[in-house]
Amino acid sequence: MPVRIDEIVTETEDKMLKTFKFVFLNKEDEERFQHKAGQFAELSVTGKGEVPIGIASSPTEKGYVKFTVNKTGLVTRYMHNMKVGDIMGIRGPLGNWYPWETLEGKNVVIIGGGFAFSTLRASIVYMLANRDKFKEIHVIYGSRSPGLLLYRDELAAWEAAGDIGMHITVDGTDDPDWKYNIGFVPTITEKKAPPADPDTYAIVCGPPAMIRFTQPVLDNLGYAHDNIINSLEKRMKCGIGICGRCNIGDKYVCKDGPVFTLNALNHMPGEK
Amino acid sequence: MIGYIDKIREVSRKLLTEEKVDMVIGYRKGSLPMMTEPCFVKRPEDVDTLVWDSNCRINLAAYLMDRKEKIGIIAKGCDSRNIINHLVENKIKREQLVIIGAPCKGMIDKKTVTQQFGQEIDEYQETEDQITVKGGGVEKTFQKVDVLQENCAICNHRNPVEYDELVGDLVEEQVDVDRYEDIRRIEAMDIDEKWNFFEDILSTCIRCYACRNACPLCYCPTCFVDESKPQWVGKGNDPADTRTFHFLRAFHCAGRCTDCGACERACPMDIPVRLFTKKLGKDCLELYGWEAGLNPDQRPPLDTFKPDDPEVGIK
Amino acid sequence: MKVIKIDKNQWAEGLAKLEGSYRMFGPVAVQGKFPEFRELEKGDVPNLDVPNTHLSAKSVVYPQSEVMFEYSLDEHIEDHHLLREIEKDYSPRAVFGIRPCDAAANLLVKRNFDSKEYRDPYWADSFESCVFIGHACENPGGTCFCTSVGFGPFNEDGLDLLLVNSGKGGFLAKVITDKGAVLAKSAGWKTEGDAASIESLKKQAEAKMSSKVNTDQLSKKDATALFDAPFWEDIGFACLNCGTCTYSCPTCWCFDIQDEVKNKSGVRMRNWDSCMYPLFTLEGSGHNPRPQKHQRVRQRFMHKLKYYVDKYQAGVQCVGCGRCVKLCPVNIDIRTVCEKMNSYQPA
Amino acid sequence: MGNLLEYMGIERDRLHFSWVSSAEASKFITVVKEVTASVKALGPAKKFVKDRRQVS
Repeated sequence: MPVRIDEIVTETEDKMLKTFKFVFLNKEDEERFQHKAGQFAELSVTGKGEVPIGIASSPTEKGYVKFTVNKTGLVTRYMHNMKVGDIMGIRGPLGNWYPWETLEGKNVVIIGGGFAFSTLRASIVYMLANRDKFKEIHVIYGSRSPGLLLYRDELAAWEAAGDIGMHITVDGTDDPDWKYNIGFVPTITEKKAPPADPDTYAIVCGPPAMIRFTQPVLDNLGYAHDNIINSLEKRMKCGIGICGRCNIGDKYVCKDGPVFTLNALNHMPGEK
Repeated sequence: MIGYIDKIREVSRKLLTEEKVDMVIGYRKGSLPMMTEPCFVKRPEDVDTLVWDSNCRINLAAYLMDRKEKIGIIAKGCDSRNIINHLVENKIKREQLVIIGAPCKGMIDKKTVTQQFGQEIDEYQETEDQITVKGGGVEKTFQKVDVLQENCAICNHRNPVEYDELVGDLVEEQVDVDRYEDIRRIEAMDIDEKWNFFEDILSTCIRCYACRNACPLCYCPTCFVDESKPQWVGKGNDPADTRTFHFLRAFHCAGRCTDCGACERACPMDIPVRLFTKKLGKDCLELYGWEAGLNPDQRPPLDTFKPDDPEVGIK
Repeated sequence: MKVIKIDKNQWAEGLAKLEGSYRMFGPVAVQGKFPEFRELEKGDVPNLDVPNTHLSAKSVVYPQSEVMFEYSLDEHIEDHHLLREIEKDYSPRAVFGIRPCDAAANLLVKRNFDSKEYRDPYWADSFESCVFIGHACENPGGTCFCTSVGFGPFNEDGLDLLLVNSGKGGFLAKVITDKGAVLAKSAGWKTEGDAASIESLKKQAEAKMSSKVNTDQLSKKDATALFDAPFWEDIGFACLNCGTCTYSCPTCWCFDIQDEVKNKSGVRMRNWDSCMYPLFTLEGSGHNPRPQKHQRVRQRFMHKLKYYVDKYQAGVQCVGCGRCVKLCPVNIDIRTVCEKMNSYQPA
Repeated sequence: MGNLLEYMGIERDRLHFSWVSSAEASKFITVVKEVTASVKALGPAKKFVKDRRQVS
């Protein structure tokens, strides 16, 4: 599906992350692109290739899609030099999504770190647009420093609106005006996460170290492994489960994932 | 050479029992006739799985890269030269190694034997100088010297260059071998003949990179063919890309290649890829008097500068 | 099912007749090179004397490099930077002399490329354009183990016609599908043959199979327990990650997607890839879930002998052609590994 | 490198090596003239040229 770059926002002070807002060239494509928060898509740059990126906009935001892209490989590096008005492609939506059918009517705590926050942003915007369908919502989001937080304006707005519990944190800062938490995500989770309950679900998405250390915290709090939802990352090419590289056991992360409950992951070979 | 195995097992058992090494790298019996499988042995009671015959072709130096354990390793001439390469290139430390030297009279080329036998081989036996194969009700005996791997037939470093133990008496080195007859034949061709010659031998290449992966020299964390920023070479099977790959791979082995034959052995399409590396071996010998893997204390010619280096083609 | 007798002359005449209406594929043996499976040039006849091609016949349906899209980067052209579909030739193909193992492999691969959820147009269109004229194996090789994995030297899965040598350059042909019948008709092959003699030759051939592997317990094993089994380091040690097994395998389907540009025009293509290579799973962050070679070896065997078994409940992803066994430079043998997996009891 | 290229069938004169110091302007000119002249004499390269791949 061909798209035009409509807006580019540099998100972080190290300029490694930019959010691209795309509009579809064809109206039919826009209607066909029906995604749910948690899914991803392949962004295509002719001459360079494709790259799988989580969709940062919520299905409730109409008329465009947003992706936050970290400058790493061949395609993303090129994208960082593209301009508003340039033409590229999107293939998707791909993969599964956070289990919204299950989450409705429940408490949700979102635990995110670093630049893995994009599909979580989609989720938050989606939940806010359907606020009455959910009970308590908490967001614990951390990065290394204030300048590396994504979507800072929106974070502030959500905090101000007050209908969700925002717990923003940084690993450390020398900014005297920093008014939020200081500490690693697992520590803040320990302090701020709501108590475990069959009706409380945690969505965890972030760098491997954060996930590794958050896990025991959630265990201590008593979260059942069916109530912990992870989103995984792999090298991907096809995005539809046929090129063979992103498997864990007999599951393909691109098609059967990227979202898995911890319980499901426990029953898969340890190749994350 | 046939009697090495008792000594190999004895030395290995001793090294493991006395905990001088954590593992011994050697060969075990293969599932097919005329094949062995490189393996490691960690317990003294397992040393009897080790075998030795004229099918121990694989260069065991390929299994040393970046290992942290203390290792006993069986080394023919070529293996020992590649071990020295690793030492020179800091891929392993000498203190980690106990080199169990195996003077070598050359390994048998399975492909040649199969071809000349013309049947599937079901059974294999060997004596000091002969091998006998059976299959399809037929039996045939070959003189080993007639069916050696080509690189073994022209080998001039059969004895391990460096060793701590020796499992047999040193063998006589071949002195009068003409190592570069085939290379000279190509050098004598005219420019288009050369081009077409390589076009033909590379035409069956499937770009599987088996030659690179099997090579004990190829240990770069990211090979140039896998780089994407920039991308040096296309990944399809276009002849221009294929040739670029072979050309550059060979060049990366210049002054390092010991002509162990790992690349050709691994090639599923039987492409004589050594024709590239041998040319560079010949040039290194002629220009710098250099043969790779003979001295752990000497830097290779392509990473040193000497004022009297020949300035070939530099204007 | 009908059996037709084709004598040497009818065979040659038939091939000549078919040349007009089919793209012809078959084994080709060039002196000094390995027999390969490829499209025949005009006037070439498929060489049915070769035991089996060196690499599998999968390239007929699934070429090693295949262009999927093209595009222009020239901003003066209206659809610049947009992918264009490419016209492909999916006119009927007659694939002669494919061995039963390679034909059966196509059906295994089909589960991946042509499922209820997704239909890969390149693979599926090309598969559907083929008429597979198989060639039964009278003398299976020592590394062949097709009978152990649910197939056999006279197996008919994935074939439209099965040729059996009947001596003097002639064949008995068993018509398996309508597609096969149509091809036989247009070749002018119609003399009725003796079905019973095929059966007896089949029994003889099966009796010659010397290699047997057990796969019966694989589906009952726990995948994570097998994954964590202690033997993988030992199995994977010798591996050079050369990838020969995956490239020669008729059932290995993994691919990579690449863009290539020359001047202002470019293509997006896919190429065979191999789980033996570290780059196969290396992520953008630098993290690699399978950095060690024994992990990659484990992946290959677990995929073929466990994950596939669990996913499709239709046996192992191996047709027993024995190519990987024969070609592996360090003699890693899928039969040995399979036995180990099949008999593994976690401590 | 030149040796190996020639060995593969690439014309020797397509690859030149020279040491030119930043102070040696006139040598630079001579070398460039030499290179362009010898490459022009060879004509366009026909080897190592990638054709648009065939579509299968």
